[in-house]
Amino acid sequence: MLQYTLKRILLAIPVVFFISVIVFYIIQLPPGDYVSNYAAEASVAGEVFTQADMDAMRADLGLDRPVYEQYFIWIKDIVFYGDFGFSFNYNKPVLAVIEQYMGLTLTVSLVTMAFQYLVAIPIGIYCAVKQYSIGDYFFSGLSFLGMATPHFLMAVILMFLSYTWFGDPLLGLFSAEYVNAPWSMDKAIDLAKHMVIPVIVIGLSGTADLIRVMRGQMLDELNKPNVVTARAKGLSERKILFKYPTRAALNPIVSTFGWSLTSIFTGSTITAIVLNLPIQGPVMFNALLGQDMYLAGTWLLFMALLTVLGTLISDILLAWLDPKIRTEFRGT
Amino acid sequence: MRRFGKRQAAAAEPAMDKDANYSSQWRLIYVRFKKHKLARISLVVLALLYAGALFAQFLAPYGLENYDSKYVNAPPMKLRFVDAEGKFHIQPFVYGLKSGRDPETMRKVFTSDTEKKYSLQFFVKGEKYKFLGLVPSSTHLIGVKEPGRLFLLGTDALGRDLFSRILLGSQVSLSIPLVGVGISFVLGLIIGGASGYFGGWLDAVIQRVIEIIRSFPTLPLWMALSAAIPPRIPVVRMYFYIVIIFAFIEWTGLARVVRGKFISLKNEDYVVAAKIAGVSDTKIIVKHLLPGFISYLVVATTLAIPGMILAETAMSFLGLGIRSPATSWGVLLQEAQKIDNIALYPWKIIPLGTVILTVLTFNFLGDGLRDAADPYKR
Amino acid sequence: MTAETVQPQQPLLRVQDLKIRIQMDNGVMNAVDGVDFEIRKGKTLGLVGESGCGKSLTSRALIGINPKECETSGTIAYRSSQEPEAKGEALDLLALDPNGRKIRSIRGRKIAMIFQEPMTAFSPMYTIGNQIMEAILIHRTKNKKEAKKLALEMLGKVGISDQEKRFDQYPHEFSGGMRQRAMISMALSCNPELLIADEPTTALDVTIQAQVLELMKRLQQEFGMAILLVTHDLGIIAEMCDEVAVMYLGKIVEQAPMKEIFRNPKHPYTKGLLRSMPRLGGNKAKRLESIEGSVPIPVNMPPMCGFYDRCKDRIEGVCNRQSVPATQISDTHTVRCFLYSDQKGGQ
Amino acid sequence: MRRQRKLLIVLLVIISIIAAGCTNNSNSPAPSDAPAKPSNDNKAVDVGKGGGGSDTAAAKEAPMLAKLVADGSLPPLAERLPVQADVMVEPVVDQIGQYGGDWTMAWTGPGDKWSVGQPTEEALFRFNKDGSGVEPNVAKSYEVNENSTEFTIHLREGMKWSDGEPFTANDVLFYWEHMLTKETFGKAIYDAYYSVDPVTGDKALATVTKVDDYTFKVVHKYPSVQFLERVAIDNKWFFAPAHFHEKILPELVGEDKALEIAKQWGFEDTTAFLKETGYYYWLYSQIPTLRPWVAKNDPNSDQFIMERNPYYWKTDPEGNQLPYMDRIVATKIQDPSQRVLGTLAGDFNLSTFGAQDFTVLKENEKKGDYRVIAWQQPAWMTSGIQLNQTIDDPNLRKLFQDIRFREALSLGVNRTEITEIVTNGIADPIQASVQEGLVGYQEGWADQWSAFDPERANALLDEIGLTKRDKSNFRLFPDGKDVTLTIMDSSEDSANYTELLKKYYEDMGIKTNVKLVDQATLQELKYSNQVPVSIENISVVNVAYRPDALVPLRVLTPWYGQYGLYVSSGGKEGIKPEGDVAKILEYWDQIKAAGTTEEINRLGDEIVKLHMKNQWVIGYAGPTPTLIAASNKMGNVPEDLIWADEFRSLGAAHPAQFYLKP
Repeated sequence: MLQYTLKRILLAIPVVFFISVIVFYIIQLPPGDYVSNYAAEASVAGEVFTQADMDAMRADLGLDRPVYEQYFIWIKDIVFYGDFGFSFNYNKPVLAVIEQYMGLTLTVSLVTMAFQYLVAIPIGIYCAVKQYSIGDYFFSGLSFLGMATPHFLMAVILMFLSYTWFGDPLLGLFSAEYVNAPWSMDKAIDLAKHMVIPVIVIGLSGTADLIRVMRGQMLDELNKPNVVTARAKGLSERKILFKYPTRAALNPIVSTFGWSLTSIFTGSTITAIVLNLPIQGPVMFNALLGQDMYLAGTWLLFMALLTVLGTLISDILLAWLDPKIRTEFRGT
Repeated sequence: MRRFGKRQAAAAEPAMDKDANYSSQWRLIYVRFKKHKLARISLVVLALLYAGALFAQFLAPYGLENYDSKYVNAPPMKLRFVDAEGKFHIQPFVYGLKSGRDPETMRKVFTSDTEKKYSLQFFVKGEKYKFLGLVPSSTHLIGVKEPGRLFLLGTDALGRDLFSRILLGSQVSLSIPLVGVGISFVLGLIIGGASGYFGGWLDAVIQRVIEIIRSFPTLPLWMALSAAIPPRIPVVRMYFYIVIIFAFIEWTGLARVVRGKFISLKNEDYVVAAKIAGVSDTKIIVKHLLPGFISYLVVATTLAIPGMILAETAMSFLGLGIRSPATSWGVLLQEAQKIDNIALYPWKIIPLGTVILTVLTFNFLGDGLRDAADPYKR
Repeated sequence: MTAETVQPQQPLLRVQDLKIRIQMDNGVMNAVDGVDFEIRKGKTLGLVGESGCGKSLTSRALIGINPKECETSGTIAYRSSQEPEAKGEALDLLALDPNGRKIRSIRGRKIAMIFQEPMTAFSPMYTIGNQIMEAILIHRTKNKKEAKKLALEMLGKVGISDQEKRFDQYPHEFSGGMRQRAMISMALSCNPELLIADEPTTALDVTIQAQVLELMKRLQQEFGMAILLVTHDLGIIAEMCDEVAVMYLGKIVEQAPMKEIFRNPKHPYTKGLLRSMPRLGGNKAKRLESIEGSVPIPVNMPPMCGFYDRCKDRIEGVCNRQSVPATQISDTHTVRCFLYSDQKGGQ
Repeated sequence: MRRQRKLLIVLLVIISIIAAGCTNNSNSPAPSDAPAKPSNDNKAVDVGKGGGGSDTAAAKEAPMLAKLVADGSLPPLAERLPVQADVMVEPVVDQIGQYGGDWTMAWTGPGDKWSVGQPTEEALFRFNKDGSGVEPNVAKSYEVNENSTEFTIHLREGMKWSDGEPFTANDVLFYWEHMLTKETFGKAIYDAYYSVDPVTGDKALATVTKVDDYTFKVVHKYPSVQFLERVAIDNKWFFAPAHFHEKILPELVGEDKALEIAKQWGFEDTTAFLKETGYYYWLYSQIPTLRPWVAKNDPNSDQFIMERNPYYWKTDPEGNQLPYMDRIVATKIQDPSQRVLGTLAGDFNLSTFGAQDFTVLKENEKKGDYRVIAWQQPAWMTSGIQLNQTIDDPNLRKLFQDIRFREALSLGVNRTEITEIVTNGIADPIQASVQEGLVGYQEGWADQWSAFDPERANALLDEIGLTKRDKSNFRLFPDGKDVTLTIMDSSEDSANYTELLKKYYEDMGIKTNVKLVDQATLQELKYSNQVPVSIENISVVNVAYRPDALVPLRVLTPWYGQYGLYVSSGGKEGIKPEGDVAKILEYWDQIKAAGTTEEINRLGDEIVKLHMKNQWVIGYAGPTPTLIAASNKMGNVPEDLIWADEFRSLGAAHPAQFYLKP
């Protein structure tokens, strides 16, 4: 197992390198760069920006060099100094920007994720055990509805309903008076209140998927002879349910957990834009739009790394969870 | 004399013993599927939706460029049978619209003009179009006589009939996800299968490729694409591009599942036996391995279709993809999501209903297929 | 052991008028339609029949593990010779809550079951040891160490060597025969009074089949348990059983001691079955016969003999007009056929 | 000097403590007024609507500052304000306000710097209410000699930076010598500081000299009649806190040290650092300013906070130190609809909107407890097009330069429909033109080619020679090539408009594409002369103040394309202007050297007339107002101003005197 893990990590290195090249290439793809973007914004605001100004700015930022040179400088700094570059937009080192949004991003993602798993797995089991019951139809219908509504629209509608019903659209993650306030009970409650819409919007769709998979897997497993065997042994239905079908049905769900690692950070971007959540997704989206290339690049690279890592975790989980694959390693 | 017919018997057979009948798996699936009421209804709804898309130009009273500043943001009209004087009419009719503006808020206000009645008519001559893209025609299924207008679901900010736009938009929104899913299904099956079945270096390479593709950031790719695509590209082709890209990323998930299943199934005795018996690899895969997890694939692919419909709406939200006057449901939803539309002209959210309906029916269909394909179903 | 002497005539299990009905879209299927039989302590009853005749459903109904779609009626009187049930009246297993504590204390403990597919009957997720221990932990001891000891012992008894290593292996690491041995050890781990073996050897090849049957016989003697052997294979019946019940389309068409069945079959179906069975030393020139046609599905069946369509000796106007009553041919031999019935002229 | 100050502070603290002990009211700032000159508004007693406390004198300064004074961490008000005679009295719009409260607004982050920058801006000279001229602001007064070459500017004695350091002529000189002329913050020396020889066209940089601590002099070589107006536009803040910048400028502290400081601030290099600190200084809490509110936290936070400047140098007519409101709280938003929703919900108490949000704002006015105020814009239009006169394609260029083509495009569009759909019926269906009341207004211009006459439009197109048609019935050039108009746009918001345009143009047989690109790309495309048709607006108060939109001076405005590059590169690049465009440039040269305001206005009028004649910019809908949604609690918000960048947009309302009713 250890050897396998090590081998996989070694294999991942060229992948990450390759991805970093592609990432950098992609960022460069759209015409224009940060400077032209900056100039455009400035001129909208009524400032005057001349070609000379732009050239000077490019030279300062090193954007006048060939792309490959920019890439190598970037990579060199990452590898040797752990320096991921500088965000033009924030006037801060890239890492500082990422750090600024990390806390709330994790909060939002983990809460919605926990919501998804905690809600979806029991419901999936329930729907499979009580297949075609009213409950099955109800939950399936609800989860489908959540999945079928585009996030951005659902977010806007919920926001508007919240406004018409409660007079507060619950924008952002905190009410204005708590944004810069130190943590307190009231602030936490305020956060919880503001989490309702994101959790519903982001959580519901993910839940739908999970319920589907869980239900399908459970149905497969419930009909397997080992359930009958267990029953013949005198096990209680509850124990059978959790020990045999549930355990087996969780396999694909647990093993795909690694895949959702990146979606922790990017999955909710569109919703976050609509709901004005101060989390990573929108920041990165703007970095991409504004050609804040080191920020965008680092972010993408980070995501790529997470994907690779997630795949690795998934594979290890898969191997670890499935005795067949696990013993294959033991055997060789 | 009443006899127990063989046809009925076929339906009941699997309920008895598992080893009963193996020869007609697909027939069994068909029979079981027929029993799934929701799936059957979904299939009918989907058939209607697709028929609607196919004949959209004929069914829609107006075209996509039927702007009218007089009827901007008009609410849905009521089809009436009883007029203002209480008289009943066999033929449904609509009243003419009088429009004005609220002097305070500048909001367009519409009132029914009970003086003017326009009966709903069938096979009305209207805007020219090409039936099924081939036959030029100007007949529309329903309509009212000029200068009357028929806005069953209201109008948008440019005074276009929303009902017509939904119908015409379905052509894009319904057709192309099929292509995307088809591509990803085939790719995922072939590549994932090969990876899992043959293993070794091929597996290693494919896994790496999948990893790279999965790590590929979609958002900037879309953005780069939209910047790189020339302006006068036919909208549908543009959408095709994006769907292909989408499928290109989507297949990897499927491939991984297929691979995993292959790995765990390929050492099953019956597979090994077949191998030793000299059965070709393709045949082993098709005959022995695929049936082992077909239900999962069916669920995954039917779930992927609505996923793509939704992806299209998300792209429209980000300002990528189809652009008005060409219309897709994504375009309509993107227009609807502006806060003033939700606050002032809520009927613009109606396309959401069709999106939900389609996604739901696809899901129910997939569900029915899954249950039908399940070899252990009692 | 003492119970036998006290009440020699009381069977361990008496099944009366067992009916299993399944609601189908196109009607009600009488999968099991009024089955009666008895299993006596320490003896082996063979339940033989074609696929789909309801023998598996019947066997599973005994411990109430059929899916809930199966409406079951009748009585299954269970008279245990072991504590705590020994003293009381016979227990109607069918009357018990199928998920209740009572029936669960009987399942696995008093009545154990082994299945046809040893591969899928074990969960691939857990080690063999874990799954064997499970029953022991429920019924015999709460002590894991002790349970493991018992399980290892059991594995040894079914002829699995290197038990310690095998104990921690997963089902997929076992061969088919091994798995069935493990399955048997699992079933016998709680020393049951009755072992239901549902096609225990069908999935195995012939030599292993013989080994497994041998094992079962040996263990039967060792533990003194009764066996309900469900099979379609008359060869196994001949080897294992004391008594035989032939099932066809949800009904027992003939029931008799094993030798009687083989020597003196009455029902046309039984005869057909026997003719289709290869025999050592039989006439090689003579082709094996088969029964024409296939088993119909008992959905919305009118009252008639289920074998009517396939029967060579059918009596038009009799066999297809009414349901067939059982006819007692001798003390131990019953058959359900108008050929032997007094009522045939009744119509 | 420093020791003396310290002593003084200690003394003051002691006095205030004693005073506090004497009065019952512990937070009474009364003693802070006590040592002040007795002449300082004794009439303040009648500040009826003031803090409402028992102590009327408390109304002179905000309670939050009074508290600081009371506990000694802040000098008393009189020491913070300039000397009595030099305090600037800001008239209030409606009534004397009350202290306290936050101005809550939405912004999109530091990129949106101007939305907090303009309302808090304090210029040396600012435009008066109707925009007809400038008035002293940071400056107390000025004198100018007869031929407009020498400007003597007086500052306010005792005026202080927000950190309490005195503001003097040194700060102006420092800015001039070390920052502006050295171009430390990345801007070239502004045009305002150059004077032009009317004969030779020679350009000369002004000299700036200090007269005394509160007076400095700007001397031009040639007359510069509009110097003050130009400064009010080009270089609003002609000063910088010397005591702060001394510590960070590389030329004073050394390159290495400067870089080190930049890194401390989180910057990668000194260039970006100096630009941000020298130009966008109001975003940084470390930098002292003269503004009513100063930054308190990191502008990248989810909520950017500016807090009152305790040393602000303006009072209301009753002597209460401004600003009334304690803080500006700018919440970061990511989508424009959040501004609308937030306003409806009362989260934001004063925000600005485009006319497109009129109906939704107006409908919820009561529920949201706010009012919608409309300020006119000096724009030529809301929806129109600009045809690039120098586009690369020779066929197109010829076409665009043909006045008949422009007339055809103007006649072929139904303006009533455009105004109804695009501007919700708010705008008038008129031609792009200067509004009545602004410099350059031309009678009848608004109606030029404004009727919807597709017949005449088609006739004109035929007359030009676009008679050939392709398979889809689109017009072709005589040489058989496609006539395709490509409209470049960077905003999703105008999708409806461009969609309609496409329809009208294609109805005339002119194939039209709409290409949506992001802002950055559009900017790039402008520089590379690849924007054939743009829908950019033109908004000019007075061509003489800010000529770029109407006079091709640089690459900026789409209609003149590469002509601008020609001028800005001194003829090295771009395309030489000819005909009327060349004439415009001539007029502009004359304006720069003009000796009187009348002369300048006359020449400006000539430039506008050429625009009217040529209609390079075609408008389909008249201008719409900018909307201000102000909470009903927000007082003193003027209702009749002009929304123009030149007048600093919302800044023209003097937000320091906005106040919140309790």
